[in-house]
Amino acid sequence: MSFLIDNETRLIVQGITGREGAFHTEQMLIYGTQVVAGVTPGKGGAEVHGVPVYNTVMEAKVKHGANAAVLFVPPKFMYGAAYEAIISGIPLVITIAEGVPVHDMLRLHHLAREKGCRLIGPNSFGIISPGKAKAGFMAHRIFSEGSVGLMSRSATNAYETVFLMQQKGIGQSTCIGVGGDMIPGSPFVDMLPLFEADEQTEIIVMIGEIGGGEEELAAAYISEHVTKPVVALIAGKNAPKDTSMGHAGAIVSPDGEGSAENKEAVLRAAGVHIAEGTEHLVEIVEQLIKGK
Amino acid sequence: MSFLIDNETRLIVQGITGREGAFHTEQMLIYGTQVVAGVTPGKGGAEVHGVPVYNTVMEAKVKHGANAAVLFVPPKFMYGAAYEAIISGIPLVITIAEGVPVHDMLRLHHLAREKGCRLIGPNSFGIISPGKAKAGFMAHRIFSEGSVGLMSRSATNAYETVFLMQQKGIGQSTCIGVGGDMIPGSPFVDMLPLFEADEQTEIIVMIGEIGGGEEELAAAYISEHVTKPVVALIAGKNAPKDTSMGHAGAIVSPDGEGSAENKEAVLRAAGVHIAEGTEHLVEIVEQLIKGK
Amino acid sequence: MKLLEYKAHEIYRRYDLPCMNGMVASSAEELKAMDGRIPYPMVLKSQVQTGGRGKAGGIQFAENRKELEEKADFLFNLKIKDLPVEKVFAAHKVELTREMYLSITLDRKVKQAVMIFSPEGGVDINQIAEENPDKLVTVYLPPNEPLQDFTLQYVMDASGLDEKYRADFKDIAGKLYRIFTEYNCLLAEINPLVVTDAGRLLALDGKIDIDDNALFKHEDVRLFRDEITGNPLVLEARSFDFLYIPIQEKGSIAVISNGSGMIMSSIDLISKQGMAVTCALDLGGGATSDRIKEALRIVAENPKVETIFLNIFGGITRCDEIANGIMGSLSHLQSIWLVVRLEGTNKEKGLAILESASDRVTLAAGLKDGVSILENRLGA
Amino acid sequence: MKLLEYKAHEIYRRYDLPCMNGMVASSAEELKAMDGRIPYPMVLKSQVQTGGRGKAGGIQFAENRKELEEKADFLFNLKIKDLPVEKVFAAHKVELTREMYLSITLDRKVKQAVMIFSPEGGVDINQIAEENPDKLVTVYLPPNEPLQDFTLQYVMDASGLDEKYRADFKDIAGKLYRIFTEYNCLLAEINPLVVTDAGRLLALDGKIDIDDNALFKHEDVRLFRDEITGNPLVLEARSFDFLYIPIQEKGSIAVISNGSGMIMSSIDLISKQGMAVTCALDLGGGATSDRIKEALRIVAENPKVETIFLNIFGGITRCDEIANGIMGSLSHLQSIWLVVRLEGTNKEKGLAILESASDRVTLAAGLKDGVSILENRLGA
Repeated sequence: MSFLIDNETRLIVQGITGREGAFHTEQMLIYGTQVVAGVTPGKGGAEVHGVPVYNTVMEAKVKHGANAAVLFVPPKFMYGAAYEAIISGIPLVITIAEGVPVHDMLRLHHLAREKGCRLIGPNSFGIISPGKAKAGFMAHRIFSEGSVGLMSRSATNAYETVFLMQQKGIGQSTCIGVGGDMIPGSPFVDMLPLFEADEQTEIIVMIGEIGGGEEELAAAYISEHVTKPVVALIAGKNAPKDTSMGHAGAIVSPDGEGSAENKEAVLRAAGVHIAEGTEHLVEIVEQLIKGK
Repeated sequence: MSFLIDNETRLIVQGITGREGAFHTEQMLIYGTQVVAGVTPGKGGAEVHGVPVYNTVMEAKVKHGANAAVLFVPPKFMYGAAYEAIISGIPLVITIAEGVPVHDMLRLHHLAREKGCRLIGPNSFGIISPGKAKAGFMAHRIFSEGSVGLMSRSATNAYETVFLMQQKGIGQSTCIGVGGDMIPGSPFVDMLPLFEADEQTEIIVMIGEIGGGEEELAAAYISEHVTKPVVALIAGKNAPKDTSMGHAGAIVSPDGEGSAENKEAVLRAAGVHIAEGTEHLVEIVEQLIKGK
Repeated sequence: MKLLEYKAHEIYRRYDLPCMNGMVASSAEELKAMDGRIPYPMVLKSQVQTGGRGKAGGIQFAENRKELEEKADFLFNLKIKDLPVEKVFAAHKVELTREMYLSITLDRKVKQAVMIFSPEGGVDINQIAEENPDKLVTVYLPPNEPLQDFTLQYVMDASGLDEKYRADFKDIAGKLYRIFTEYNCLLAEINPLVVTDAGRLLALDGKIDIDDNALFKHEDVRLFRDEITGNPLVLEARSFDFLYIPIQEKGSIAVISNGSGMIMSSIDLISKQGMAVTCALDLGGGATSDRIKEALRIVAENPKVETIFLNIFGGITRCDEIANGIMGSLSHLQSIWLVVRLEGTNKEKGLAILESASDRVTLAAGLKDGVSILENRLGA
Repeated sequence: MKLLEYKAHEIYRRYDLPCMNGMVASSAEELKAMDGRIPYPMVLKSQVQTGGRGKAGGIQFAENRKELEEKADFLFNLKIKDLPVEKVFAAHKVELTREMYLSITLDRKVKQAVMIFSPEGGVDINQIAEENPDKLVTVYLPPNEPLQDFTLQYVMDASGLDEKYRADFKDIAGKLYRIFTEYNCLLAEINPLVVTDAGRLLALDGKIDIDDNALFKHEDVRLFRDEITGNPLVLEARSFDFLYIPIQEKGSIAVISNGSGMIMSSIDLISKQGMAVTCALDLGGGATSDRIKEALRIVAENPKVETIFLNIFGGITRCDEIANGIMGSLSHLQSIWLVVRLEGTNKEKGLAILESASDRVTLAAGLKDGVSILENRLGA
């Protein structure tokens, strides 16, 4: 089993006629993903790698029964494209763009929830269920089918981790780029119940970083609801601190929230294994697998 | 057990300083409902039957931990009052007003769902859990605690039914006025899972009427998910047909939908007992109770 | 509140939605006076609250003054399904090359507005919908969100609308949506939406149904409703915030109650016993003795009414108020027999008051008992 | 993008939000020229991207021309936490009777904007928040909904704000909210919000932090950002859409990678081994050989950089492009040593190209290997 996407997923690519959109459409098709249609306003009627292009998400959805969308559109236009996908009733929307305005994401984060849509990203590498399907731009060669469920704020750290797993013959169930921007569509805590429920997933890997409170929220959920072992890495211990401004931040967030120390402490208290780096992370995963 | 409201419910009354609001606040207090605050914009600081009045729902909520609101406001102002309650995070909002503009309800119906609020009504007598609490204007003397869960589009038909039950010594678990207007906040189908899950409820009574498709939606749900016996009455068999206009209605709704014949047929097919009138309805309920 | 075509056109013009630029006449003389003001050929359309006017001869054309005068006399003497023609909408006849269909209505089940478009329309739209449903594009309009360009784009793409009509379509659909929301419509339908000989889209007919509960927002339409309400008792009741409902021609029973549910139940039970209700009146909540008097008076003005079944089950309503209202009305209701069922606050007080009423008032112990009393007196 | 006070005031004025009506000077001469243009007494406020300017003497007052000239010379020779004062905001001094606090910021965890108000404010607001949290009213602003009257009403009622300030408060809070949303702010804070001796509310200081990702919507602010960016390498990198990040004064290692996650992981691992990174550069996605050349050139312009760790793990990035970029840069990087880790498409091609590179390029098999190589050369 895998979740969110698999061989049955009927994916549309928004921004399919762009350079990145076209390239990754081909990559996704090669990987076996059912890319049923593309959407680029004004380019309806075209074809990209044999995939028909429409002006609107609704037409792609009605004509092809699409049930997921991946967006290869620049950050400026991401709001409009995601809004259209959500409003058109696509239940899974994956956004790749990096540097989407925070206020755009504030709106979309809530809109998606309210309309019953799972919004993944932005600044996400996408989702891959190795051996079944991928929706995103990840280099799929390093992924293989297995029992580790992975979610990461960073694409490069996820690659590094999967690459090291590959060298040790450890495969993945589903890998999700929750995205590195300030406001994710679906943070870690939204993904945890899916990994917990997924039969294929035996170990959950969470690659976080400093800033925000997503790891803290995840820790609270894990201690209450997650029975599977969780291994976490918090990147950015030695990154320069953002010089904060004004007093509102201190009023809204308690002391230390967002720091690597705090994140590691609350995760550890929730029973999560803390890794020092990617290499260490994969070592822990290996031991957990052997220990079974 | 009862649901939606009980002795723990911390109710606010919007429009508490109006004639109806003040009168029914007293009635609800007499019945034992915890009316913790009232809200009337511009009347903050006043008191009604010992209940403090605020200008905003938010203040009433923050100061008194309110978790339900009942609205005694005229139909023109119902949108604004319900909007405030929903946006302020009140999870249960009961609206009494009759004749609320349909477009207002179109907006509120979806807004409530999206914000995680149960909106009951409009044109509802409210909710009563006999012996525990009531939020609304029903004449509570005829209600008594028991095992029949009742929901009704019409207040008067619900009274008639409960009155007849009283004469036979049959009590109710929870009675809900889903409301008689065109677009209910929460139609029958939203209430069915609550009655099904409620331990106190052994028989479900549904009093519908001609028009709309709520009874049809309920029938579909009942046949899939409801194990308790359901008794239904459809009022309005002999009401004059509304002369429809244009073609759009016929395109959107299949033939016969909304007629008493259609509603009774689909309900019967779903295993629901169909009553000819209130008297007959109570007879069926009595037999079901005896048959246990 | 279903608007007549000419009133819909008034609203279209207010939104600059391309439509027939016509005028309405309330008499044959007014219609004849259109000569010189509207160029020939002219189309003359009867304004009646019913369908099928075309087949009934309610739409006529005039090529010249003589024909205009003949047709004016003809139309203002015409009855369509028993309704006399009281208004005729006259306009310069539009030469059209094609008919389309566009509407926005409400899907009560889904609780969303829905836009329906077909590049083929006209009187056969229902047939098209049945036989070639693919010709119709139906799209739900998301609640609490403005109308989106991508929604109209979808409608145009999915319907294969010719490029040359798209600018007009977007304009008209956008305006129709504004009318739908701003006028609180249950239906806004343009059928046919025609292509004129100049290749432009134009609304040739218009059906607009406005939510009665929202009329307080639209004074112009509210006044128009009173103007076209044929039944004076409906109007009279409305002025007291009562709802008067004509039911059947043949009956002699009137039902008065304090809620539409109880009215329906009463009518259902009476009908089931083979009797006929001619009209009903819904008091709404909180009736006082004065209001009861007015309600009885209005119902009694219907000459068919011989028996009134007053069925009150109030949460709020006080039975002594009702009883006093009845007592105060009896002298004006000489030939009418009343069956009264009272339940609610102060029931005993009310019943005590009614004990001294004339023998034209019979008390019922409940709904079913009331219907039995009616049956004993009137039934077969 | 944190705006300096005078820039925040510019935005306030654009929204007609009552604030100090001052002017900014970029030199002592410009400041002295305020004489006659701004009435005395004058307040002179240093504009620096750091806190604590008050304690450092960065805020001065002038009662007359002589004082203005003295203070002008003083301020433009002042350093606040190592930052030279390059701009001074001058305004007529406001006589105030009371200080309040108002801000709108973003709660990342809840993912909503939040308004915070306290009828007592000023420099002690954090202390008030800790010791008397009840004095602060915090209210979440619902997403995708406009600011509501009832929300401001709640803030005023719950804070017990005096009736006489309410009209001003509503005006200012509404405008601050518009600024917050229209300028894509992460923070819009007025502290203190003062009551003047005339009893009116006025923003005496302003902190506005604008989302860098939304600067494309605000050309004026984008230009301002470049103007106040002290580090020329940050600016230079920005012009290529790279992110240049100064890290530590003492280090000699630069990290270049194609993603902030990998940059953080690299720095973490290097730091853990006791070495120091002085700067990092994030290439973003899809680096070509030309862009690699520019990235290497910019980093090498930092005179502290002796070693560059180029750590690439690309989904898209082609390793041969990277390798060609390195080869083309070597002649310009005479004194710099490179550790290169390549992973991704065309890795073998890339490695083959680098085989012929000088011995100043060392290949690493992975992140950990790269750090080991650095350690062997630089470590204790």
